[in-house]
Amino acid sequence: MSILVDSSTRLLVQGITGREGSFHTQQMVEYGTNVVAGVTPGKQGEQVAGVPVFDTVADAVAKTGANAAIIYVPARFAPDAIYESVAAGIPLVVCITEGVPVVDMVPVYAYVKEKGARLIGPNCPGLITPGQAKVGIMPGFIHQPGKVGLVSRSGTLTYEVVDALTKAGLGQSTAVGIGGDPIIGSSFVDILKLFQDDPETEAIVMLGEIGGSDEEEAATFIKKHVTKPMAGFIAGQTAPPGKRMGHAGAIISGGSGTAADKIKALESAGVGVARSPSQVPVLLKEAMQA
Amino acid sequence: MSILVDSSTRLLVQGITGREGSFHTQQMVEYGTNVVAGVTPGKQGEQVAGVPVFDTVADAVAKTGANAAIIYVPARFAPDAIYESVAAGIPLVVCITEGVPVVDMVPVYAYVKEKGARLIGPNCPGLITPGQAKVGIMPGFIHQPGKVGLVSRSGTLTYEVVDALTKAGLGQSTAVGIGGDPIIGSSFVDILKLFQDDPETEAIVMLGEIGGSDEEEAATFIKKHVTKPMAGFIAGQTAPPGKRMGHAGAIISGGSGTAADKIKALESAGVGVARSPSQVPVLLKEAMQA
Amino acid sequence: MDVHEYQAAEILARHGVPVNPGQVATSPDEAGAIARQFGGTVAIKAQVHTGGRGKAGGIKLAHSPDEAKAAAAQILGMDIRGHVVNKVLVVKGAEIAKEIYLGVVLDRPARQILVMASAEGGVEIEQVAKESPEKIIQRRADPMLGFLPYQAREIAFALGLDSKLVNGFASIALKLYETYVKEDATLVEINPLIITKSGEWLALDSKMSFDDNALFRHAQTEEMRDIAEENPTELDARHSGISFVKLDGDIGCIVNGAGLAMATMDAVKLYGGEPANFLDVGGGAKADQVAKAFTLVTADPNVRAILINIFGGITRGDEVAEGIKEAMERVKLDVPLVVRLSGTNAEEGKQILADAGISATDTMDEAAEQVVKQAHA
Amino acid sequence: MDVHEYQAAEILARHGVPVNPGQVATSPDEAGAIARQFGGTVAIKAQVHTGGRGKAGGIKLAHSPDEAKAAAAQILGMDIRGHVVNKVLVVKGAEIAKEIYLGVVLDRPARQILVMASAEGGVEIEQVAKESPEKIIQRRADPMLGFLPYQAREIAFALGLDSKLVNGFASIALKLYETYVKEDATLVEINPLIITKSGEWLALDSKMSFDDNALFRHAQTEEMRDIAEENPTELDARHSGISFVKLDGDIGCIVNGAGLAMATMDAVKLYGGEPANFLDVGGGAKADQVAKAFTLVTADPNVRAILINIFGGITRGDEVAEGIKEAMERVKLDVPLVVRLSGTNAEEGKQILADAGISATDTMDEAAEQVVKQAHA
Repeated sequence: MSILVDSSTRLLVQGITGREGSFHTQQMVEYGTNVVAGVTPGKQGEQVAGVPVFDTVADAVAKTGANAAIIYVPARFAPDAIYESVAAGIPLVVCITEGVPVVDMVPVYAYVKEKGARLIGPNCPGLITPGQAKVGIMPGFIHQPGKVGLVSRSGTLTYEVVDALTKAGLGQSTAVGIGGDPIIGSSFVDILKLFQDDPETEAIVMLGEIGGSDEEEAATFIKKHVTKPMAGFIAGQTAPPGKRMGHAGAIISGGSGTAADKIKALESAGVGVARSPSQVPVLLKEAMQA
Repeated sequence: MSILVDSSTRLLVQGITGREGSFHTQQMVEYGTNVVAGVTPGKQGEQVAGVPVFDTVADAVAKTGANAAIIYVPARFAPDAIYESVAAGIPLVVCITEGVPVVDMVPVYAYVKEKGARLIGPNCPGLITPGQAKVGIMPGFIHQPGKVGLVSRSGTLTYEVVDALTKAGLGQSTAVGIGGDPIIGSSFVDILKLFQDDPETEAIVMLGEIGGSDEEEAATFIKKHVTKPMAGFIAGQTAPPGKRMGHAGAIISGGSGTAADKIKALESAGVGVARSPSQVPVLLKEAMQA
Repeated sequence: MDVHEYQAAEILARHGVPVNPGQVATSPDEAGAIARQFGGTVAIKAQVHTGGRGKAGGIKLAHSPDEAKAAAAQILGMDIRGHVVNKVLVVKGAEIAKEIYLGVVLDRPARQILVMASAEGGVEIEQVAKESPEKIIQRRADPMLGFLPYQAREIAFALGLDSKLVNGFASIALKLYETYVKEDATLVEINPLIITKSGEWLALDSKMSFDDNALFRHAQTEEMRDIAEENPTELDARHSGISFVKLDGDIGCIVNGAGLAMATMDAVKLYGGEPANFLDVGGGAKADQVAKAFTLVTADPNVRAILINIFGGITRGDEVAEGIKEAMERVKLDVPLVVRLSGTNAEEGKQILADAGISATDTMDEAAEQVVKQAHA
Repeated sequence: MDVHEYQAAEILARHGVPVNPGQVATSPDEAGAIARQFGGTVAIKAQVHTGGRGKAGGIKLAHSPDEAKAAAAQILGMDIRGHVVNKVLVVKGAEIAKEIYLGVVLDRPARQILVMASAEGGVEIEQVAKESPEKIIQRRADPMLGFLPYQAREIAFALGLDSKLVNGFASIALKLYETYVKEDATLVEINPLIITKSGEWLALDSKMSFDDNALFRHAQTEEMRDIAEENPTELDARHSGISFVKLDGDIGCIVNGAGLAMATMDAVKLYGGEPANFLDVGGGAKADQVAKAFTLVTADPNVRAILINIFGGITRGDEVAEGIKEAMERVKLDVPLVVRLSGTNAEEGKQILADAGISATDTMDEAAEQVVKQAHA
């Protein structure tokens, strides 16, 4: 098993005819993801990587039964794309787009929640259930089916750790990049819940970074509810306060959101926090044997 | 029994120090309603008819346990007053105020619904459970405790019919004025549901008027769900199309919303529709004996 | 409150909707001059607060300034469904490739705002709704988020618009919704919204009504009020806080409460009469209000008898009776008056009226029956 | 993006918030002239994008034009936490009866916008938050409806404001929230918001930051950007789509991806070095980007070695290696370079680098260890 996506996922790609959208559709199809529809207004009737293109999400859903959407449209159109997919009844929406204004995300977040849908991202690499479905932009080949659930705010750092896990013989149930923005649809806690409840996930890796307090909230949740072995890493121990480190959400402000605080919180929840990404598999194996 | 209000109602009055608010607070207290608090920003510490005044609804609720609110503030402040009471957790809000812009009511209606609260009005006379609680501006003395539930879009027309019922020996369980605006918090259907489910309500009177299609929807509901004897009246058989008859919602537009259509709908649902208000008790008695 | 077509166009333009250039004329010469300035074909359109102008001959094409002048001369002063034409709008002719209907209204049952469109533009939407409802595409705006771009595109695609036209249409639909909400309208309608032969979107004719309850925050709209289009008695009534609607019958009605006022009209009809008006005096029914109501009702020369129907609630019957008595001293009535007084202190009130020589009944039915008899006596 | 106090005041005034009249001066003479024009006491305030101006001597009162001139002379050119003062704001003195803190920020855990206030105005809010959090009153705006009037009043009453001052405060709080949302701010703050001795509300000092991701729809804000306040390398980087932050160490870092870039800095530190910068080259890592990154990193004279850390995902390792090779031909490096290449086609990439005489490691740890050694060799 796995969480959120698997071989039953019927994926719809918003912005499928764009540069990013068409490239990654090709990649996802090659990985074996069941991409059933694409949407670009005005391009109905075209095909991308063999996937039929529709003008509207509602129409695409009606004709293909899509049950997940991934968004590659430019930032200024991303909120509308999220509304469109959620309104069309799609329960899982993954927004890859970087640079969505925060003020736009406030009502988007509330709307998605009210409708009972789930949003991953924005500004995220997506998620993958190795061997079943890649719904994102990560390099598929580094992943291996297995029992480790991974959740991360980052992109390439995730690949780094996935690669290390795979090389250490630790395959993944699902790897989820939740995104690096101040407001994201799913938090660490949201995904940890799913991993804790997924019978096939036996251990969990969590990769955090500076900014906000999602890691601290995760620590509180882990203390109470997570019984599976865990290991973690927090990026940005050397980041200065008040400076945005690439991700819109990676900033230490008013003295809060430091890596030290987050590491402390996770450790006090019993999670081993690696000093370097390469250490993560080592710590995880220790936790699994404990 | 009764619906919505009774002797356990702990009423809060918004706009209690205003002309309307203070007058009707006095009237409600005299009727025996348990008015526990009033709110007028900046008047905390004052008293109206022995009722303590607070600056905010949240504070008033915390200190008095109010579980219903009635609003007498001017139209431009009424939406904010509704939000304030609903946000403070009050489950029943009655808005007497006339003249609230419709565009403001669209999000108000959605908000109230989302929070699971109930709004009566705006532009309504309120509601009364005779002998227990008067939450509105109707003359209390014409009412008599009994078994007839009454629901109406109008004010004085309701009093006319209540008076006729009382004189005919038909007391009322609860009489609800839902209001004459195009968007009101509770429809005929909402109140009919409650009467149908109220064991102490044995018969129901419904007073409609031209405009909108609430009466038609009520007829559909009655056909399916109402088993109790009913009688009704529809005002505005002689009203011309395209003209607003006093109430903001009382207008026949584009050929729809006529009294004839509404009478036809109710009659096809088996509801006897009186030709004049005085006939209502007669028809109701007939229905009750059938 | 309604506004004229040219005013609706002004408001649309303010919200960024492309409208057909036009100017208002109040004389044939002026119309001719505007036509000369525009050059080519123009349309001369009667500006009145009613529909059906086309059928009534209130819209004419003119191919020269002289034709424009002649057309304006014909239209100005015309009576269309009881509305006298004081102004015409002269607009540039447009080369129409396609006509669309686009409107925003309140969907009362849903308690939401509805955007609707039809590829059958240029005809009355009620007719399309009746004959081929499937040709009307509609989307409800989210009560919190409003009308969203994807919804506007959904309408465009459902209309079968060419993909090159979709974004232009969506942009206009979003602006029309914004106009509705920002201006507190009860109706905004572009009919037809056209695509010209050169592929541009243009609002050729538009219609707007506004929420009277929201005019307090729209001084600019309030200034657009055309007094000439309003019934002077209704206007006068509004200024006194009285709801008044002129009708065609001969029995004047003075009632407290809108619902009861309608029911009273219905009772008059039931007993064989025809109401001359709807009138809700509002709460108090004090002498000033009653006197004003007498003035309003008797301004209509058709009125042959007056029915006052008051249900005393918070207002006491004795106060109401005193008010009627005093009002009758101020306004001399030369038609019979029937009063029905019920509710709080009705008996005391009836005694006061009896002492003043005014008879009063107990029930609405009695009163309606009596007033019809007296009117036709 | 940050703006100066005087610009924040301009924006507030545009949204209807009463601000203290002030003008900007870039010379002591100008400051003196403004002081003369205002008359009475003025404050001379350094305009720099950093806090702690008061403590650093960047704010002075002046009771005459001459004093103002002297104060400006002292402040202009001053270095406050690394920021050189090029402008001063001259504002009229205000008679303060009461000082309030009022701010709007994003409440990240709640995913909502938060309005907060404290009766302890004039001091840093972080300090109040730490020492007496109960003195901070806060209300979250509804994500759909926004910040509502009743919430603004709740804050006013909780601050213990006199009832006569409540509506004025509420109106300012609502406008401040509106400013945050309409201008896509990440922070708007008035500190202090004062009540003058004559009972008027006045924003005496204000601070604003904006969401870089939303600047595309705020040309007016973008124009307020003060290039003098920005690190020229960071600015240069941004124009090339590279995220760059200058740090104090001596090991230049070039990485793809923000999270990995931070982790790389951490690894450098772990092996005893100090990163000279944060740098995310973004997706491609083509020759142009790498060359640009070299230029950015070597602009810092402290840099003694460079670490390139690339995890090849969609981008293939061989492409990256070609990019590095080509970049090195274009930009001559006079510091040692350590490359770590992993992921897609890493082996092919390493071969290309080896052929070009550039050694590459397999792991981040190895690379970090090596680069620290080479820097300190």
